[in-house]
Amino acid sequence: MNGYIEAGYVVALVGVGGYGAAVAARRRKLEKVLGLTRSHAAVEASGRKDRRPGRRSEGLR
Amino acid sequence: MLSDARLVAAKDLRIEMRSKVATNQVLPFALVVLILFAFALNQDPPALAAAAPGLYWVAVLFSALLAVQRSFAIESADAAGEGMRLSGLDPAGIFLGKAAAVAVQLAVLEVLLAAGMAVLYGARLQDPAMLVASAGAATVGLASAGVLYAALAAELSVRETLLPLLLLPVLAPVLMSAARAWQDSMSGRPGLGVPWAELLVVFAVVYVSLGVVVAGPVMEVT
Amino acid sequence: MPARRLWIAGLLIVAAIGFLVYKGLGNSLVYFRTVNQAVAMRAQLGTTAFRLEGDVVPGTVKSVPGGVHFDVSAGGDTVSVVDHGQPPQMFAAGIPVVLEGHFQSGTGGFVSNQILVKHSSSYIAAHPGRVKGDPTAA
Amino acid sequence: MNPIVSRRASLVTGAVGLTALVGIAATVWLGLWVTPPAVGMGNLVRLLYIHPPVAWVCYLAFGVATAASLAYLWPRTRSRSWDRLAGASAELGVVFAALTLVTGSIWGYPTWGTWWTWDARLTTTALLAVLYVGYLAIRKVPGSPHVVARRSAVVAVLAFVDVPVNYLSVYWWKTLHQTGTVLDPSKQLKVHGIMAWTLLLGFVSFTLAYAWILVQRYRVAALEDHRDSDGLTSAIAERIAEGAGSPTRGTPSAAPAPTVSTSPAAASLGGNGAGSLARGVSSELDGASSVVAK
Repeated sequence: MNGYIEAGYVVALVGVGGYGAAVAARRRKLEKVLGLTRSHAAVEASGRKDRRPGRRSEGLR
Repeated sequence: MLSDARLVAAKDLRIEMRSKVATNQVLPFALVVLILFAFALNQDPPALAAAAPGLYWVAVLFSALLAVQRSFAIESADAAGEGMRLSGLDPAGIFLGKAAAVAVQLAVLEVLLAAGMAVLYGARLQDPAMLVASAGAATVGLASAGVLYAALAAELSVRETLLPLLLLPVLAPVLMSAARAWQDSMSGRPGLGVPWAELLVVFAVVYVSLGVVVAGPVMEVT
Repeated sequence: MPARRLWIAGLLIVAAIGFLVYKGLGNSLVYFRTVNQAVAMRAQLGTTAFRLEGDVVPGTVKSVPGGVHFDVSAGGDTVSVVDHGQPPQMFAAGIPVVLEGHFQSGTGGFVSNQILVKHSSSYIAAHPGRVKGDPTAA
Repeated sequence: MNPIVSRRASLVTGAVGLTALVGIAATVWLGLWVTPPAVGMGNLVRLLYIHPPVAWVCYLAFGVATAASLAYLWPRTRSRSWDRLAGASAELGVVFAALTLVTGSIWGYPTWGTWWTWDARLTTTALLAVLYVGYLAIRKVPGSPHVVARRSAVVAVLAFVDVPVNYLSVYWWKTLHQTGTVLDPSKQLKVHGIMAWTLLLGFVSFTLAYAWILVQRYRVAALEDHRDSDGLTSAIAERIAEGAGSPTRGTPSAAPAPTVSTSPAAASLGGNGAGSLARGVSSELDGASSVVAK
């Protein structure tokens, strides 16, 4: 091989991996800032069955 | 829908006739662009003549951008846009009317620019039938896609910078096809340009239809 | 939005795209012209630049100072080509290539500025022994 | 809507992420070391296992973004969740479109002999990336959530016109780019043995990676909305508590607000409330509220 193939692999892997890692890190940081943790989530989830995300029509529309 | 369109088109054209922004600003701008290209390439006249169709359509594209922006700027004074949308006019009719008004202005501009190109670039305008047919289809495409996106961006504070980003990639196929059709026509081989003219017609049909469909959500009173 | 209008607009869009498909199958909008097409339109093309596609005829490739000579053929026509440039790594006899350039006015040959190798979307193992079965049979 | 994720959902997401990671690692191993070189291309064939899967994910991402935008525009399914999904998927689409262009260019130089050529496939791919960059730009323009979501949804749908053109460009026009490798209309698989299996693994792995990143990106969007509306909700709750005072405690209108944890109230404010408020009064008031919240 002559470098091009390896370069292609590196670009694709760094691109996908780097972007994915950045997004996941941002998610964790936001969760931390907002004080939402997984254990917290489990407790909250038990009490919010009636507030499931779902269709929200926009009233008049 | 069509009577609403006629109403809006007549209104827009009347405003342009009286305010003369198109004749006093857009047209001179297009000529300046044409002259700037000539300055940039003036050491090589044959190259300028060869590139003339492409440069011409770039100038038309930029002018179209100004024309569609202007088409919605006239609605921003005294909340005229709100009034128009609340007037009960069919949004699809408003879209068609505005697109027709822009198309008429662009057609006038194209004729004058073509004359300017013939004089300044030494380009030969052969096969006028082919030139007019492809330019007509291109104009409808430019006006309909342009008005559609301008309507989307009309209410935004950042529309001057955002509209070119949204609109120019959409209009790129028109630029490419029209330039190729004119190039083939001006070099005396109109037969080669026919497929490009067909592509222009397809683009125009698709964007007029799309515009009629999405005009409702786009111009919804917010 | 009246439903009828939605239908008409949808039909128009479909018809326009359908027209494009129909014409496209006739290969009317071209990135390149094949050798037989180009030869048929030689008078119309003149010396304007276009892209020429054909297979490199085996046994005709000759390196000359500052370039390479070879023939390309497609659809029963053959054109001799002189290229002034660096042929790409995969350039070889027998493969399809796209040449950017123009016809010479006098000789009828084609002057190429760049050779592009066009490969098919088939990927066949070079060492069939490593893969079970005959790769050409699948 | 709910930014807090249940344990089970996060376990599923984790499993998808892990599978994607293992799958991509296996694809790289098979692609670089195990698969044989091909006739004609030799070792240059090895980018086959990366470039088409990345390009496929780009289509998939724009398809999901457009479907979600249509679901938002359709009045009966209108929900801020669809808007978030559309935004998240379009951002992934742009990233994968960029990677498609770069890996394709790197592949094109040694095989075709050029980094770039203006054939129909390459041109429409570049156009696609720019169209959705425009979409991401219009998403960032401030306004009430409903207005932002609606106008960006229209842009996403309009931009999608280029996707079928892009896919079919290699059949409509003669291009330098080869025709489809796997999704070929003629249904003749033209890749052999372990090469085909590696390619398939590549498609599956990159699709899973897309799914994992999409979930992460969607949660980021949900959390950001939550954060932005949080301040407003608590401020309103304080005002209500102030105004209500002790005697009126227990009136139906005031009682739920302070006790409700932020998310659903915020969601209804951000979605329903804001939309009708904007329609009823003026969009400026509503725009201001989201600015205050930040």
